[in-house]
Amino acid sequence: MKRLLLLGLGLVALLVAPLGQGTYVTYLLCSWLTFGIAAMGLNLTLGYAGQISLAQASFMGIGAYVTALLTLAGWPWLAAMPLAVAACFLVGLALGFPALRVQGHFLAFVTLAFNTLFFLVARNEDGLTGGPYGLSGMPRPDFGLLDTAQQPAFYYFTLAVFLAAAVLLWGIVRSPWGRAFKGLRENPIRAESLGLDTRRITLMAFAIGSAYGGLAGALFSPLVQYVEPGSFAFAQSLRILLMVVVGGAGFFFAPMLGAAMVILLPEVLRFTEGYYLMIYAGAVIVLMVVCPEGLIGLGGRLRDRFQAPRPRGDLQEGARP
Amino acid sequence: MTVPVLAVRDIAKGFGAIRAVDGVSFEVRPGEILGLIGPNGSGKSTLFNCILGQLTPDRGSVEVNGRSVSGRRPFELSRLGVGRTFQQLSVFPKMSVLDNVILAGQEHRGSLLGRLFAAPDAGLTAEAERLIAFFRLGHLRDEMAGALSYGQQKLVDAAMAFMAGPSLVLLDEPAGGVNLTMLAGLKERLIAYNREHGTTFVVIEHNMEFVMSLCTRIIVLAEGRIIAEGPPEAVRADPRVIDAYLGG
Amino acid sequence: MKRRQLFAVAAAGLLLAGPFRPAQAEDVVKIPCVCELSGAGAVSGTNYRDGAHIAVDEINAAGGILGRKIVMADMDTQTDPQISRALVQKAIDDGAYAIMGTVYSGSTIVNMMVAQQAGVPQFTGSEAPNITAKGNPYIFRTSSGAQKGVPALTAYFKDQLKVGKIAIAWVNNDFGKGGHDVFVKEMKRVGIDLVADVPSEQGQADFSADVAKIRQSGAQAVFVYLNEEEDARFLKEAKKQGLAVPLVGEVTLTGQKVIDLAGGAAEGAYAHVGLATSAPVPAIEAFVAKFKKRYGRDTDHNGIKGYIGVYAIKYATEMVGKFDRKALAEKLHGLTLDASKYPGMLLTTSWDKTGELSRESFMTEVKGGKQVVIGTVPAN
Amino acid sequence: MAEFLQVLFSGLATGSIYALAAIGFSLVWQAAQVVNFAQGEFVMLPAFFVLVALHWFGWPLWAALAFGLAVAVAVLGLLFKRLIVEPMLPAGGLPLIIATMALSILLKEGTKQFYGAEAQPFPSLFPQSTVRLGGAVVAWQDILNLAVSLAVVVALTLFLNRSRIGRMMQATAQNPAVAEILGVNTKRMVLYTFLINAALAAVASVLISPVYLAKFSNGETLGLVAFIAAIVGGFNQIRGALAGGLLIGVLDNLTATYVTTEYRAALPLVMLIVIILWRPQGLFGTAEGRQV
Repeated sequence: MKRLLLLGLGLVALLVAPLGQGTYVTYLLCSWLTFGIAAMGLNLTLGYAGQISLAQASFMGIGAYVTALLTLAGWPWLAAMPLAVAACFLVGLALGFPALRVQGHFLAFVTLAFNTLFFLVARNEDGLTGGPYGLSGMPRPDFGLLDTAQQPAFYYFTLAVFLAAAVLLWGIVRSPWGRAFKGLRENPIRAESLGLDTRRITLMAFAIGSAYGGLAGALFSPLVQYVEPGSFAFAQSLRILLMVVVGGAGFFFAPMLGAAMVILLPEVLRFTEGYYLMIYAGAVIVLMVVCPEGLIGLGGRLRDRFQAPRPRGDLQEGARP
Repeated sequence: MTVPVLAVRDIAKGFGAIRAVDGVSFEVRPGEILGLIGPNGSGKSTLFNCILGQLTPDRGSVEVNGRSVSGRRPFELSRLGVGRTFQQLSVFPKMSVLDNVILAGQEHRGSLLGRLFAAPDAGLTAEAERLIAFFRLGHLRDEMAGALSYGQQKLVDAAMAFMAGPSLVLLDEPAGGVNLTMLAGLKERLIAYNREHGTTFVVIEHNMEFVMSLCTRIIVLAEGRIIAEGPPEAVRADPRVIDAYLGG
Repeated sequence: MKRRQLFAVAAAGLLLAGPFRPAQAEDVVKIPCVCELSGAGAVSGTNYRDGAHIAVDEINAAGGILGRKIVMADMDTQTDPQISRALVQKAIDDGAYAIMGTVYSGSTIVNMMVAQQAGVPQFTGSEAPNITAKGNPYIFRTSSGAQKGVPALTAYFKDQLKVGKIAIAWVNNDFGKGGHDVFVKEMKRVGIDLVADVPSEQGQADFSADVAKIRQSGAQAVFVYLNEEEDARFLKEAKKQGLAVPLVGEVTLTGQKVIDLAGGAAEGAYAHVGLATSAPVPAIEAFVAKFKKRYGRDTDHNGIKGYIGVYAIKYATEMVGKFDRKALAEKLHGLTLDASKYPGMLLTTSWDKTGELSRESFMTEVKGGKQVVIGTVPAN
Repeated sequence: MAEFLQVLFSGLATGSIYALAAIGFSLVWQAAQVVNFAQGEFVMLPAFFVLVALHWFGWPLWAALAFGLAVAVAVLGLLFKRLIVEPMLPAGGLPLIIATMALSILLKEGTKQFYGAEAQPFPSLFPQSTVRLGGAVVAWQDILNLAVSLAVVVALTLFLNRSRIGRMMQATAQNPAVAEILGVNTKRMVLYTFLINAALAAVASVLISPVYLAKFSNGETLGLVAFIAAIVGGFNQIRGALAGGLLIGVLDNLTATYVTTEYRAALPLVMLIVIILWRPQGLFGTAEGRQV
């Protein structure tokens, strides 16, 4: 009951957020929701399934380029978006194959290399992608009753997509798949011995996470109305990774919290001028040293500190002699 | 003549010049509790891994319920009705005991895509709770498995091995590191499960007391070969076995 | 618990983002500077802003524009096109009369659409050709686009150096690509054979392959279109490998920064400079000294761009006689501001119908470790 | 042919400096299972320590170089180990990756803020003259860079194989538990590894900056190249990292000259992917000792 109430309040906050705000704030909110979707996807791959990926920005890029090219060719957004998402799903599936062979740092570097290769292709194949100039002038979707050309309307459009994506993800992580993803993260060998086809579920973790990146890209394209290779370089993947880890990998709401931190914190720290990135990086290091589980983990830890621990003698029985 | 639950035929596996397993064959009948013992380096673990598909044997074959399982991946083996436990602690530490046990069953229900649309617990809560209660872990149902004591985690591991209703369960040193009180409980539960469901067990174990009182039949390995086979009392008295343990 | 955090974030977002709108004062005119104060473009953007602030302070000290003081807010795009777009929007929301910035072409191409929609004149420091090719009536350059600067060199290659075979080394980003595309077209037009076309990565350190390739191609001259430190690395490598053909650049190659970085390797390099801090013009020398005095460092040409941009707004507004954004933009199209009458322009400057700028420019050469002007190229 | 030799020599000189960074990378990986995403910045930074001593304190070059080395070892070795790696080792894996990534941003932005965003000239340690070798023009600087790098590698190998401390360090890297039982102070040995890494980075920095100029963003490509060199060569081997570094330096130049300049940056990446997937022990490595 309390949970539902809080969820309702959060929803109301999201609905009223752009009211009375300038377009800049509305833009930041749209950006937050868009990156929130990309981070949600990475949270599935990394947080739930334990597969590190440093290529989420390239999936945003694939989604954004596909959407841009199709909408510039006159397709409606609603037709372009599914194609963008499907493309990312398939490429994500392919990128999952290295994860079947290597883990951890090695996987991190394979995905990093993939991201940089994507950047090179996007920059060099100017016949398709516009090269370093990129593509611009994508129309914002018009749904007849709701024309999203103006900022508030576009915000509600973004919010609707965001909520749909969040509900869908909630459904996935609550289903037996969610348990399978966690099993893969916690103990893949044990999971395999219990009948879990770890190969397939690993590929699915990549494909679904990447599809979310593609969806974020499909929103990015009409939001910024400009796509260029630099927006999807490795640094952007790092930013999305920060959102997930700073929020707290493996917690459902962590990416939203993390995305808010990464996108809004620079605004808060703006007064420090050139120092803000330093302060930011320093804060991340301290957070990782103090609480590797991220902000949500930090919150949980603080809560535990103020609650007396329950004595649990029953957890000791049968302990190693 | 019934089909053996497990048939191991002429398995051999070498590492370089060492022949870890050198032509081992045996069969396990339904409902049996077979103990597999031998001194260190006798090839028990290698044989176990060959049966479970973790290692590819140099020659020989393994059949479960009359079907060859050579070259199968571990998850396929599980779906063919082979459960196992691990020597090392092998639970999912950041999941609740209930989720651990449900995960052990859910992959045997429906298709991959079907599971995406299935109920969150895949309809397995009641069954999992029964099994948790059977292993006397009911009060710990919602605890994180990683927070449990060593012995309790061993019980969770065992419960997981039984969740899918296997016809054969391979237990890899179930007594290792468990204290005496807990050990008696574990043995009693395993025997009870065997009686109730007729599930066949193959047990690798160092703890002689445990094996002798649990198993109905024992195979002794030394230097990669079977040197003795029979009921516990007979094996215990076999001079070759004593020789292998003391003289080795 | 988690939901509570979500809510807290949303609430915090609202609070943080709450509108801090100062009371609208009628006696000021807002000309915000949206530029790159951090990220890859920080050097250019900071100079642009600081140059603009010198002009603002001078104008305010002399009574402002039509009696109103200029208020210039600094907005940092972090060299991120998306953020620049949002900031231009923010500047417009805040009631900007005109906007200074951005310098990075990749940002300008995005945010100029916003200013265009709102009808706010924008003075960019970008030099990519496509910016004035979009038919945007509100965009104005503060220095010539690459498509103006590069053709000024064509005659030099054809008539002065009389080369038949030429090579280009360019940095493979939107800046370099802009120059490269114009150059390739120009060389084709005048029939000079492009024998080596060598792109390099931004921040590339090892130019040995690039120089070896050019040396092998038999080019009689090289057009070097790189950023400053890559210019320096290229010059060093060219000297090492003994590449003995004229190295000709656009704007940066003969700049003091490159000379310092390349050491003796810059000696003898040529460049066409639209707006050089070392131009033999007393007004520019005075500005450079002013900048050094105020900020304790040397400016590059971006400082001059910012400076004249603000003055252009002042002069054109005073010609219009009122604060009318549309009229200001219309006034600037086809306008020539003569430096003798309008000293803030430093050099006589004109804008055409597309917002493209032209003014006289210089051919320079590095001699004795200094940039020396060896010729003047008339406005084109 | 002259062109081939030209890019070959240049590639070797550049590659030798990549190798120094890659070796440090490998050592730290072996000793503490830490993949340092800030390795590039570790190579970028010491040049600035030297510049600070030169221009702010007005010290002579040799004193500035010693200062740079000392500060690098103290900050990038000791402090890095004590303040970041040590407290995070229990958490391991991902948080440590994130922390070193954040560290790379911190070092980059800090350098920019305190020394400036523009590239800085760096005094050359070697004569600027060149020599002709089979039609190629080779700078003495390149030859000496290569020589110094090789000398450092040889000295390091001798130290690790012949000296008592070196052997204790190797034992620690291979099996810390056993080393501990044998009475090796493993914590100290791990610390030594971090100090050596910092010193190698400082040497690489001083060798590379006269050519590449000192700039805050120099580490961005260097770090990646160092990692790729280490992987390609074989993560657990000094000679592997050396060979990997040289190979990348040469192949990069050959690709740019004969195949494609647009995609020159792609070759090392493709190599990385291929090696990780098909020969994870590296071209020159052996299968044991690698953990994934």
